Amino acid sequence: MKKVFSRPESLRKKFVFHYCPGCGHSIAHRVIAEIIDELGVRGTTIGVPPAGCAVLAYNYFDVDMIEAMHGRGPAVATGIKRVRPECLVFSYQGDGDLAAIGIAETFHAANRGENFTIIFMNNAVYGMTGGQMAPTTLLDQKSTTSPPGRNAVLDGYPVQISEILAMLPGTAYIERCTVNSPANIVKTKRAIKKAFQYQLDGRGFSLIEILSPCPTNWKMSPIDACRWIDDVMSKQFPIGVIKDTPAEAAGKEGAGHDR
Amino acid sequence: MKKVFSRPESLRKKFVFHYCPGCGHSIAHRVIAEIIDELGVRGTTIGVPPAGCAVLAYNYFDVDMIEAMHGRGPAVATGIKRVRPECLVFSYQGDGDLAAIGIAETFHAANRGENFTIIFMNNAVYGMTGGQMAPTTLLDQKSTTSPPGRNAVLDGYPVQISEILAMLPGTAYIERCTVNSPANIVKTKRAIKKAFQYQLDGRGFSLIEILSPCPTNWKMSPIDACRWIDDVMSKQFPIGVIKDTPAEAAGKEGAGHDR
Amino acid sequence: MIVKTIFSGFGGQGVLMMGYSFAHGAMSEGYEVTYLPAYGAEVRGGTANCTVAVGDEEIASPIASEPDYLVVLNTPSLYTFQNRIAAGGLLFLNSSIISARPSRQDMEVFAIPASDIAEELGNARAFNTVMMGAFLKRTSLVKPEIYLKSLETVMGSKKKAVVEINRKAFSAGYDFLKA
Amino acid sequence: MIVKTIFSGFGGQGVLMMGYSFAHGAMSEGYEVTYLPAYGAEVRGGTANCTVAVGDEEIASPIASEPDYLVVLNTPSLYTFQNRIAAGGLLFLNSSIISARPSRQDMEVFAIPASDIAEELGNARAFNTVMMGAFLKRTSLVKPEIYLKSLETVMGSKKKAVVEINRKAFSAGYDFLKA
Amino acid sequence: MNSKVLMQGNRIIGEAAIRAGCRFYAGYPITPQNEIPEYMAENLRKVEGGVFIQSESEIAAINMVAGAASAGARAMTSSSGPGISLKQEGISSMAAQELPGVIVNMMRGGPGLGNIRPSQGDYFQATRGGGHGDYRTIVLAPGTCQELADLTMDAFDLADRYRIPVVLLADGMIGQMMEPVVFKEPKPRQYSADYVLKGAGTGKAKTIKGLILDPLDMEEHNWKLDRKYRVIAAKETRCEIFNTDEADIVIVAYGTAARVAKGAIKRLGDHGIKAGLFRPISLWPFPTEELRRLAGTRKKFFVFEMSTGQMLEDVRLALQGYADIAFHGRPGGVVPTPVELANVIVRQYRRDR
Amino acid sequence: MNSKVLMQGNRIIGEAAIRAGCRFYAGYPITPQNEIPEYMAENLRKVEGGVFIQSESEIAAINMVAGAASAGARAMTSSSGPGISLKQEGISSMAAQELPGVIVNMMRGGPGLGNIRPSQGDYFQATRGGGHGDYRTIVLAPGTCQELADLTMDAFDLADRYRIPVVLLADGMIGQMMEPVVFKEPKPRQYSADYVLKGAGTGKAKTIKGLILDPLDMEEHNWKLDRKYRVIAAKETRCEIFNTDEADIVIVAYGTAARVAKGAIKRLGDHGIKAGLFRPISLWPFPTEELRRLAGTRKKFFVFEMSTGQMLEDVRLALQGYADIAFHGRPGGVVPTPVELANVIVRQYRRDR
Amino acid sequence: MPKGKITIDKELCKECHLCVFACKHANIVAGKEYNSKGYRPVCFQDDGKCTGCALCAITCPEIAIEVYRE
Amino acid sequence: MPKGKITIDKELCKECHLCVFACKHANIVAGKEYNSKGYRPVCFQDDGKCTGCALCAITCPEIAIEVYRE
Ligand SMILES: Cc1ncc(C[n+]2csc(CCOP(=O)(O)OP(=O)(O)O)c2C)c(N)n1
Ligand SMILES: Cc1ncc(C[n+]2csc(CCOP(=O)(O)OP(=O)(O)O)c2C)c(N)n1
Ligand code: SF4
Ligand code: SF4
Ligand code: SF4
Ligand code: SF4
Ligand code: SF4
Ligand code: SF4
Ligand SMILES: [Mg+2]
Ligand SMILES: [Mg+2]
Repeated sequence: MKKVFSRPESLRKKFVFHYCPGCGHSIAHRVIAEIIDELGVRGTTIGVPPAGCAVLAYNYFDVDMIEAMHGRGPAVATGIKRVRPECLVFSYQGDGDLAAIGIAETFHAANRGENFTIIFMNNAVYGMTGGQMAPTTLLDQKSTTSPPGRNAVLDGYPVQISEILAMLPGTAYIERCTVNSPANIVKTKRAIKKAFQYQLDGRGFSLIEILSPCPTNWKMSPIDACRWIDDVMSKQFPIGVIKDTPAEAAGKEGAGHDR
Repeated sequence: MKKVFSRPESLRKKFVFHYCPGCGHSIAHRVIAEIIDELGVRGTTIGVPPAGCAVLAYNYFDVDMIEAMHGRGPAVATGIKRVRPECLVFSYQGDGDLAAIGIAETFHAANRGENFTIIFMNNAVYGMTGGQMAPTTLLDQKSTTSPPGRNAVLDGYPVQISEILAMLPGTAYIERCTVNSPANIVKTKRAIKKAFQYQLDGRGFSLIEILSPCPTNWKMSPIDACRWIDDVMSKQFPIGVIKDTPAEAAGKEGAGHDR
Repeated sequence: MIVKTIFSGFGGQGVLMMGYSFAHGAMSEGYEVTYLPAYGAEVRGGTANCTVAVGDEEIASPIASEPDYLVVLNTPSLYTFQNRIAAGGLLFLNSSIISARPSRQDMEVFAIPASDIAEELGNARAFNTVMMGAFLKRTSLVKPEIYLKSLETVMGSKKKAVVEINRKAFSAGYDFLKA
Repeated sequence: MIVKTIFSGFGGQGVLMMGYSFAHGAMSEGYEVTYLPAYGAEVRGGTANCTVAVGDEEIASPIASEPDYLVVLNTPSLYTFQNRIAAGGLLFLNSSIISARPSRQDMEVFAIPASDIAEELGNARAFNTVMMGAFLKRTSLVKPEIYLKSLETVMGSKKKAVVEINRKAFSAGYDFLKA
Repeated sequence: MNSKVLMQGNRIIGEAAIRAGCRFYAGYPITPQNEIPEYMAENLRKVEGGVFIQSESEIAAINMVAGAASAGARAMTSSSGPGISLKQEGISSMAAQELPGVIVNMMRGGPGLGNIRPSQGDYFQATRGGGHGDYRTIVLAPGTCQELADLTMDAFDLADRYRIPVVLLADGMIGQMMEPVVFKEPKPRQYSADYVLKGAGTGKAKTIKGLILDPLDMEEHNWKLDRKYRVIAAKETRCEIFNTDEADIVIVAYGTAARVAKGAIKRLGDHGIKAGLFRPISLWPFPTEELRRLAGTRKKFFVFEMSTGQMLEDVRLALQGYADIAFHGRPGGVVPTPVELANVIVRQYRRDR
Repeated sequence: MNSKVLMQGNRIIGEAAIRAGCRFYAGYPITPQNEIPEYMAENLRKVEGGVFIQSESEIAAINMVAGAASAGARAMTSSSGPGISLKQEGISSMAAQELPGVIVNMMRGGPGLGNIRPSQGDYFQATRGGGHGDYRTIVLAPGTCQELADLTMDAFDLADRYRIPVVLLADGMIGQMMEPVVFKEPKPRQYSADYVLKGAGTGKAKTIKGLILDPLDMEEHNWKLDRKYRVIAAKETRCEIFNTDEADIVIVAYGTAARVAKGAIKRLGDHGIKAGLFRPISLWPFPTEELRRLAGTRKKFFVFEMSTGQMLEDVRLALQGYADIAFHGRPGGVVPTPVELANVIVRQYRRDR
Repeated sequence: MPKGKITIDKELCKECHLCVFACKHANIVAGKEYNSKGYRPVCFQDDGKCTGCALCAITCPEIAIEVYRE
Repeated sequence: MPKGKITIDKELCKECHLCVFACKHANIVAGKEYNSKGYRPVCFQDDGKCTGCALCAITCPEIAIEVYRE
């Protein structure tokens, strides 16, 4: 029999992910690596992992990487991409990283239409630090810093950051996906691949939001976590393409960010 | 004859504004003071001036004030309002302060629906530091850091922050005004008064954006600056109510932020 | 006298709760006590361990370079800590999961099939309370009744079923070792 | 020899340009030179001033506690600086705007109706070049031709009309003071 | 009420703060101090008027604390390493505006992301002011959980008394460990509320600011702060002196390192080395006089820090060449054992002879 | 090409940086250094491959610089007081990741918003690392516009040589003033590009990180940095020694304060006081040995800073009680005149006798 | 039409001319004199056409204008 | 229907059971043995029903599954 599925080349040879059982980060990592393989860009890719559960991503990806301080991925990626416009640059960020401490960097990189891609892992919680409330935590969702559940008046509302970024003319392509089932994983892969292709075509800023299970902090089994995404989380964060700027429009506005 | 127009009580007795001739800050200051007089809240108002041309606002307003570091007004105002929910609290901020360095604080105070008011002075430029590009600088507008004019690809796009904040469920009332003519000044006054009233009624976050002439950095006469707002700037930043949440809706979502 | 114990396993096995409840029990017995968890980047599945020092004098350093007692719940923990234990120390291991045995001869090893025992009692997750039963039987640092009260306090659970299973599991562990 | 001059007026009157062009001229004459603007919170309408030190040796401190020369363009500037000028110093003031006169007797005062002169020449804004003409006539630190070239360099304007009006204004100021 | 409870260091801080009258907490998660915001989320909101905010960032947190302090609340924030660095602008501003407030730094291994292990690498930042300008903050370094409880309460009192930000500088080990503690009775709040913003009422409007454009006025403000700092330096030093009477060697260490040192001292006795401990509890003001006094009779000082050597400078400044100073450091998140430290000291001491 | 030009300090930095091969600048406006970003906006983009970004904040700027540096560019940012405080987390991270980069601080009056006048209140922050953890940055303090041009170029060379962030510490006066300068020929860039990210090509993937979870590895990383810092401390001190041969008093001052001191020295002669100047040019590493050597023969040192006394500590650490040290400070944005400083020294000196 | 008048504080006026532009009746004109700061304050031309409408005062950034009406 | 098979790396498996859920043919079942970390890896039940569809592998977070097809 022929091997039809195995570890992508752009992941390092031997390791055990440090992620919890059923964590979406692991799946997203593999999917990204598969795309890098398929696009044949391992040699020209630079990744920027965040402070967050994915901080050790450079132990897994076999591509050049520089860790960013918490929330600063888009700034670091901006510096890299402007210096090396020929490289495929992506920043990988959690919801706390991207929408709380790093909102300024995210917002303005998007607004400048920086020609890189953000992989935005939305798990509605601060995973790494032990399950605190994130900007994306749902109303009434319990977390270690919203023990009775998130309260709109005291804690604010879950932030639909992808919809907001889509309002900025600098953004070319934004889609929300999830990795809670094989079918959705395949769709996620398609979306990231498209985003990377947009970047290679110089069409400007792209972001793929991934609703990602965090069984540990949701205090659910991995399977229940996947179900919760379908049943609850995706009601607040609807899956689908949020923005897709046609190439001509991008061209007209002068994308193709070569500086 | 009867005196029908003179200096409001909530301004200090004798001073010369340090602002340039024809500057919109001076007008906005007076208007705010008039409203405080009219609402009779001088004794319970706390203002938060920014780093920016208006940094010395506490020399003019005869109300309690604490200066915020650049961009941090909404955080400072949050601290104050949560401790003193009975006070009328406003943060006064320029476009650089609010939408560049302070975007995180602005965004999240709005998202939490903090029950205070931001007076947002949009003069499309960093006034105090000498005319650098602001997030609101128009495309092709010249500034000291965009000498050939703002370039979308390299510098990003003018940010319509009011429209963006309006997307957040925490915001109750957002309007864009200008002070470039007596009629518009009167409308601005009406808007700020309404925002303050919303706050007094505990309806949550309000923001009044004011397109404000900066003749000095626009390198125009004051009259031309006022004209430019009509002819050019308000095309990018349309005047009018951007969001006005009916009282019931606010109530339903649990505003009336008493903590 | 200061006695130091390290509890080690992988995240999710409840080692921190074991140490905490033990420390609480020791405090109730009137001892000075420090409880020091190790904390890592891995939320679940990484190695978790904690050190409990119990003494009748001020405990200067809560760290155990040479623990007197070691309680291990999985194989990697055994490898990590077996060489640090003091000569003459006691090692308690969950033999349901760990098949390896330490090579050192200068310590006493208690192999408790805690998971199997717990499973028999109808709750595989209670294996750590089985371990605690055995541990306290042999070390006598905290009396069973006091420990069980501490355990209930720190777990904050007043559910009767939970209390019941814990008491059963503790007794099973306690009785597993001969006096 | 180190000679220090303060130029002062209000923002928008062009005092900084006066100092800059003078410093440039002095450099062209081969002097050591430092130019130090004061900078405040007020963008326009506040007091603006700058200090130019010119010397034939290393200029340690660019600050003038006791300037040798003072050029003032508005009344607040006169009040601010009149008492700092060194004994025997020279004061140049724009008498079109300033009606006050200093009380001190130990310095020489040159009142130049620079705004009026400039207005007569058809460009009221050129009054500061009129002042420079008078200033350089009396102090002889930079030769007129060299100064005018420096002025053109630092203004970066090659527009003939601008060059022309500046030359006229300079001459008018230069000729206003008797040699 | 005030009985012994077994509690984790971080949670002790939360509880002590609430008992001390802290009514405003803003903070952002970071290991190893997450239990502080978590404790506050759970418990502060239950208290009348208590406000807990998980802020969008550490920067927002410190500025919220400034706002809350200006409005008269006892206010606190907490963080570690990177987050404390982000607060430096705000701390500098609070110092300038003379706002009280408590800032907890549960130090972890640095620089950069470093790791989350106990460390003492932020000593310079805390004692020299990592922000811009001439200012100081009081810095208190607890060595036990009990002291954590006590100093947290004291921190609020000091902050009020001097209108100054107070830094509680501990490390991940103290934050994570549990020890039995007894919470002391808090003192009634004493402070002059003249500056507090609550609206001008019918009186004069108040202004809190750090911007003083006139350089002479700003200078005077700087000297005013400086005079305050001198008063604090004279009155508020704290230290523990342990076992020095017979000692040939005085170990100088604070916080967790001092605990390790105490453990080592017992073992050093077995090697025939008489060692004592000088433990600064206030890092700023540093107990310079107290240390100098010791140096009058003892000549060998051994500085031990979980860093490459920062407090070392303060020891040098205090001793000014009057005594020998040796150093041992374990930076980057390592907490050595007492045995190891004792061995190092034995080697050092043997070498010396 | 390399003729004398009259240029403002801030613009000199921009020009020198571009000539030195700086191809990436990110910064945020703040007085008194706005002309640096303005110069870069105008001129850097004209250069092949030159990138200028007005970032959304100082935090973004330093992290963009980190990114650009990781990608191999000579990169720079600049700011003043509050903005530099905000960069501390990023600087700590660059130090941990061993990324080269140049950070300009045009000091202004602090703390807090302070004012925009020249000041030297950020000495501690620059030399002790205002960020978290054990790290150092090289700190260079120019005294003239010419030196500003030279040191800007040197800063890039040092940053590359040691893979370290280099701080150019000047003040508003130097930034704002104009003096004639001649730009020296830049040296060809020399650095080992092993770390540079450009995509792994067909080779091994590279990782740049500061997170090292294992405390022993993190400790080793700390000691590795420490060894580097020791090499720098041994090799890269710079100072100017002026007029000390006959001097009874040695003034110790840097940057603008040193200029004032030089002016004062001439005047002191008239009062019959022979004074010389010791001017540290590298503030870290501080020229300790050089100063100590002077102390071998001179016994009176007079430290003058535009602060309440920060470098003073380094002078004390260097002299360790071997010489008398007096201090005069003018914090908060005051630049005293040479006459005034001379008078202070005369009084001090007369009092001494 | 009500008759009005205004006063202009010369020391406050910064010569922005917004009031000149605002007055529908051309009652305010550029001044020739300098004030102490160096600005040339505007002047009220009281020829009975002032309605006291206060448009000038509403627009004046410096609050230099007071308005009186019968 | 193509015949397939899978291999499961027991040391990588973290017992999340997502593959169990994903396999339409119930070819993967919970295991009883512990691996060295303490997890109980799942087992492939090779009773000829495996199609090699790879749904299990696509969903496996640990890349513990390799898939073979005829
Ligand atoms: C300045 C700073 N603040 C806080 C932290 C601690 N920290 C690390 S990751 C993280 C949040 C992680 O949440 P998220 O970004 O949602 O990623 P996840 O772990 O959920 O994937 C925090 C608060 C830090 N490293 N630096
Ligand atoms: C941290 C920090 N960065 C920069 C500055 C300098 N600064 C003061 S105000 C300002 C911008 C002012 O622009 P804006 O907010 O638009 O207000 P305006 O002056 O235009 O009214 C800047 C950059 C500062 N004070 N603090
Ligand atoms: S805590 Fe959540 S996000 Fe982090 S590794 Fe575990 S499951 Fe994944
Ligand atoms: S610079 Fe512009 S915004 Fe600032 S005072 Fe002058 S006109 Fe007003
Ligand atoms: S009150 Fe009306 S009519 Fe009178 S001067 Fe003013 S604008 Fe003109
Ligand atoms: S509007 Fe006011 S400041 Fe402007 S010209 Fe008229 S009176 Fe003067
Ligand atoms: S390849 Fe398909 S059929 Fe075979 S085990 Fe996996 S999911 Fe089941
Ligand atoms: S999906 Fe992978 S890790 Fe999860 S149970 Fe199956 S084989 Fe194991
Ligand atoms: Mg998350
Ligand atoms: Mg602005």
